[in-house]
Amino acid sequence: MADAMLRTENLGISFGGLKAVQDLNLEIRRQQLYGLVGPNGAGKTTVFNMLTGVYQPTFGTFYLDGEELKGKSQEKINHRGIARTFQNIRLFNNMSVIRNVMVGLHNQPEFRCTPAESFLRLPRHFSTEYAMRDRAKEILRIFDLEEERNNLACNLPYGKQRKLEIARALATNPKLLLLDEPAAGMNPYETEDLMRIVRGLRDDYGLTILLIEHDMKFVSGLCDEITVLNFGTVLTQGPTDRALSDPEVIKAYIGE
Amino acid sequence: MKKITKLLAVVLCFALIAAFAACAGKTNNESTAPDASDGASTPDATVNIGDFDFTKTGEFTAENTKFVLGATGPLTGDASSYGISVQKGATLAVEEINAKGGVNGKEIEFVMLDDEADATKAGNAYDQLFEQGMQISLGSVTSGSCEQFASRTAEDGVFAITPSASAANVIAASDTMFRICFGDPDQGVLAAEELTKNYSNIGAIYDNSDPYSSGIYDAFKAKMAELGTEYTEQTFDKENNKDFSTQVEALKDCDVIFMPIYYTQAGLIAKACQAKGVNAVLYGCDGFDGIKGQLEGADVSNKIMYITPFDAAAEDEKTKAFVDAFGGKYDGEIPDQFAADAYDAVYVLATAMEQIGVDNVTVAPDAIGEALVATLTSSSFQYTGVTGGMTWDSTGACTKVPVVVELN
Amino acid sequence: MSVLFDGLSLGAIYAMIALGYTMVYGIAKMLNFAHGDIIMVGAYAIYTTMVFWGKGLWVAVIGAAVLCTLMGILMEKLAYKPLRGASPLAVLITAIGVSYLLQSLAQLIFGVTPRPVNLGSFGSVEILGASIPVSTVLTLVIGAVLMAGLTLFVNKTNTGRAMQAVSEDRGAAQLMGVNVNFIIMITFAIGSALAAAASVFYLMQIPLVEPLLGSMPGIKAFTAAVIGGIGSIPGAMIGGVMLGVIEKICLSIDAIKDYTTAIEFGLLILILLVRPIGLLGKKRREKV
Amino acid sequence: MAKRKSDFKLKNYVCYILVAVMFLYALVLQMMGKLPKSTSNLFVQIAYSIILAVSLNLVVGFLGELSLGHAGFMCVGAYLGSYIAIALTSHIESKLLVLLISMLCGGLAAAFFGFVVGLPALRLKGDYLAIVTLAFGEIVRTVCKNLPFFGGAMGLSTVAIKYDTRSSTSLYIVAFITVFVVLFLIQNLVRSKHGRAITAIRDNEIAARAMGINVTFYKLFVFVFAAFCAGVAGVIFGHFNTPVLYSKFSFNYSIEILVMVVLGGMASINGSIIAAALITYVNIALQAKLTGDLAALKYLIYALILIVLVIFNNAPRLAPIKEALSPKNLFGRLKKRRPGDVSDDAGEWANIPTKIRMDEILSTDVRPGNEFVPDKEKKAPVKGGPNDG
Repeated sequence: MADAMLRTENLGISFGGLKAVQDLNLEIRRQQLYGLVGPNGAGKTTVFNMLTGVYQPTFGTFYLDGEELKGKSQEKINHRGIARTFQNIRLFNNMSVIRNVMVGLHNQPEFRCTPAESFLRLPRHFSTEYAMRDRAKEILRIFDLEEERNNLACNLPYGKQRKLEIARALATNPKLLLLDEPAAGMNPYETEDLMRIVRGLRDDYGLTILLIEHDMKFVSGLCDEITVLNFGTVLTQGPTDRALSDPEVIKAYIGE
Repeated sequence: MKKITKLLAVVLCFALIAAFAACAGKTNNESTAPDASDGASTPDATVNIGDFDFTKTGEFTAENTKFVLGATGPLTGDASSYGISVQKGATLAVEEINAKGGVNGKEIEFVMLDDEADATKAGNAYDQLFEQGMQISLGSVTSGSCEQFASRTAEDGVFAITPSASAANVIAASDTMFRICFGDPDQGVLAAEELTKNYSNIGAIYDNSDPYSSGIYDAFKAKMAELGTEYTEQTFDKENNKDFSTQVEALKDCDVIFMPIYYTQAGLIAKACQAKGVNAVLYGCDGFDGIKGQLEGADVSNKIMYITPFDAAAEDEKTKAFVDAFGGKYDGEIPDQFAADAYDAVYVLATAMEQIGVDNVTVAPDAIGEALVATLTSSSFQYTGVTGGMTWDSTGACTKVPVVVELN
Repeated sequence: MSVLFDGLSLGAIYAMIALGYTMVYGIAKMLNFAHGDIIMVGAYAIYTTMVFWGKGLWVAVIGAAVLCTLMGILMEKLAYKPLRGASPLAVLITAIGVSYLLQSLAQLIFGVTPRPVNLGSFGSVEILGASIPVSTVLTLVIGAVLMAGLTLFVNKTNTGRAMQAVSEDRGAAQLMGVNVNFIIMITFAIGSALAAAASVFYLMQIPLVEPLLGSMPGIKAFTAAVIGGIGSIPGAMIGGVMLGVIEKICLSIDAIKDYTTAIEFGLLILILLVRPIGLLGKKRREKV
Repeated sequence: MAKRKSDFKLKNYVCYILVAVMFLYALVLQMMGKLPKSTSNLFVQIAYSIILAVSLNLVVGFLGELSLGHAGFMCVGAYLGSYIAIALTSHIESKLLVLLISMLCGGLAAAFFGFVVGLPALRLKGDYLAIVTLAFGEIVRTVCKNLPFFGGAMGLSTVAIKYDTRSSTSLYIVAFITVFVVLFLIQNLVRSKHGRAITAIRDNEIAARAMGINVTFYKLFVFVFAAFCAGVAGVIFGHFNTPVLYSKFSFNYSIEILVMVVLGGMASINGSIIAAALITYVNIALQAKLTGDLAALKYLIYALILIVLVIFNNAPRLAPIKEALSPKNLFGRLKKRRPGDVSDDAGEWANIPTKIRMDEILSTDVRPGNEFVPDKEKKAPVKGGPNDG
């Protein structure tokens, strides 16, 4: 399909004979909010790792916007337009909030500045720095983090750290955003707020978002379609409500 | 933490500046004396000794009450035994001279600073000595340090005579740098001649990480090539190889092993020979006498010989007197060649200073330096000490007769 | 042939030191830079008992073993335990500090002058036409026995299995009721006792004690441990023996003997580049 | 332009001021004709120590990789730079020009080796990389020792190019100007977007990759640049000291530089400058005081500094004490900032804490033993959970 933002074909990976993920076929449309759910150990994060180049898939391949990205390095994949957050938060803890976001802006073509220019503090160094700072502030404003911009990232409360991770990923100007349990550890108010932001990202910025989440309210409130994984295989795929009421899924979650 | 560091930083910074300021303050006091080194024209070195002007006062020597004799050497670290020997020998000689009324009625003060056998540290030690009023010097004990020391004496015209820095580069680095020991090449050449004459199956092992050892060995190698003598060569690196089994294995058929190395390693090689049943003669160079202490308790049966200018067991009166005095001062210790060379070096300086008749203890180092160079290189000057009779040429090299001693 | 035996006996010493490194690295996950200096402590202990107090070899060996073990435990308690959970870089720098501390303490107490020490003469035997000193044979045999014993200990005893558990996952082991601090302490004790053993064999071949005695063999042995795959006991053995033999072979070839050290370290870099986990190391995967 | 002006912060220029104070002190004394040689020589040594410490800090403090072979890069610069300078000195009249050319050559040669060592840095990290850099230092030393045209074990005699410590154009002036240049470059680097990328790699390499940072490039870049600086320091050393002897550049010297970095504080350039100056000064001052076996005391003190500082900075249990003792808590109330009063620190580097937190990169990611645990369980699902389905 032409307007598929992400398409995976029989994507799979095995570790020492164990097939952690197999035969995953996803098709995510432009500006879709797509959910990846499944019990612990189902291989969801492994999928993210394959899509971002941390692991090279053993089987199959995947395409972003029609371009095959299998075999590319993490950096390259990010440059092509996939950004992610991490399940266990991976902020640059010893940097201030705004600098975290500015690292995300690093490779944007409009903020180009060679090391030589920085070494010698040529005018472009300054203009780039100011432009990056302004842009970073804009991004932080979306997440309501502007006030916190000079605090160290590690000093933020948990919920804000999660938001900062998303902000940082957004700064890389992705086409596809992968969110790994964005609402984990958030209180209901924060979750509500996050849902609003994620929706905003899609509506205002035209992003396609693939997310892993255990909070089913979050998933059903946001996602149009989901894929349920169990032991690395697809249990079911389809519109959220239907997929979640699938007896197989309920069995996988509750057992028996 | 960052703030603490910063605070600390500021405090330290002030401390540092204060320290510098203190330094500077001292220097200023010292240099309130008439600064003669800029204005006075130096006397011509080629004229008679009597023509030297010893009334000139140096930048830092104005407050001297004695002649200041400076030296640096490793008092710490691997090579410290050599530095300490030199210190002992020189201290003994200075005390003897002072007890007899000094040089031209003036006493000598001996200052020896540690350089850890590191050239940079030798440079720093030189600066300190110079600013403490050093007028004459024994240079440094080890070759690398002494090259640095020499390059500094060249700037200030300080006369130095090193008891033990034998590398060729040392005396080449300065006109006022002399030595009292053999040069490395001399020993190598001598050994090559002796061994070729007396033995048929020759082996050699040297430390390729050590200037002294490599210096002797290079000359040895060249001379052996010239003589057309075949021999087996082995090397080691004192930091990395302490197990000499492979080297000894390669040398096991030799009648004699030439070992221009320090005695610590020589002791290990001797023990390795014993373990491997190798009975070659071990033939060392100056400074080899310390091997005795290394072999205590080990039943090494190899015959040990070495080239030395000094034999503590010699029967002549000078040596006996020196060995007795040394033993008396240092708990019966028997002086090694480093101590003997240092002892002689001090006496050479004293003799030369008496000849030129300098009695101004505030004399500028370069003034006395020029006079000393002229004296030592004059054809009439020679000195016979515990390490034999010696003369010097204008490069600063010493000519003296080595003896080959057998250790029992 | 003789070169091979010399290499083996040097290699056995490296292997024994490497075992200590590998144990500590495998279980405590830290590079104990001061391990080489524990050997120095052992050597000085032997020197003091034999030369100063005039006791026999066995007393000296036992004394060294006890002192080294205590030293290892003390070192772990004072310097490394407070850093548990801190960054490996911090631990490594501290270990370097401990190494310096031991060296300078030895220098303050015994002076820097190398001192000869004689463990006695053992004679030599004829093997395959080459005359081999008995000390070499002893080093090889006892080395092999210690390695086998250690392997058995780690695999067969409860403490050994607890060590493996701590090595695999410290947190999980703790949850399973393993006393992690105790296990790490035991590891250091065993590693240090191995260092004491290494010091005996070291002195048999190189009868000279000095404050820096342990630093170069320590670095070489670490190289050996890394070549063999750090954390692996057989790897340490293989790496140590290999390094010893290579060193001796290089030394016996005229053209390259001056570059022996460079070749040894070059080999390390090469192996790490080709196989970053060493010859027998276990593969680790980054978790994201 | 007005915006730029408001960005001026004195603390960003402390490092220049520190060096300038030392430089001016020497310069003023010299103009009064009262600069003792020992002070002038001390400043040369301080200058090259600062270059070494600051450049090593770039690798250890900012990039977060431990290098134990910094003296090896200096060795390359010292030998090669001096060799070139000796060759040039008979052709080129100006000593300064010879020095500059040899600095460039020595620096570039060292940078090349930095590249060579940087390559393994891409595959290895932590302890492994540290041991590779250590090995590199030893290899360089061994090779330099055995090259006949570098003087073999005698070392390379640099009497021909050595600066006369008495002359009015003393080496310390050149050395300090070099320090300014190096500081300028390093300061600018770490306060730019590239510096941010480098510290991001230190803080969390995996996240940095995921943000599209070219980790390969930056690691190599830092190694090459730090090696270049060390090489330049080596060339200054060669012009100051004769002979250039391989034994100087041992592992111990690398550690001495590391002590400077740790004492000054990781990722603190000001700290490195102060620590380099202090340690160099104390070394020389103690040289005359502590002789014989007492000299070991100096190393004992180094060792204690290393251990105590690192434990204090890193021990998890001491964190509350450290927090309580921090000047922020002690004096914080004196200078309370209103929330709205914050200025942007985007271009600033000084806010990087003086400790490294590499646990994220090293200990949690590299789980030993485990082949792989896909999608590891969370400790406890905090919210939601399967039952919601």
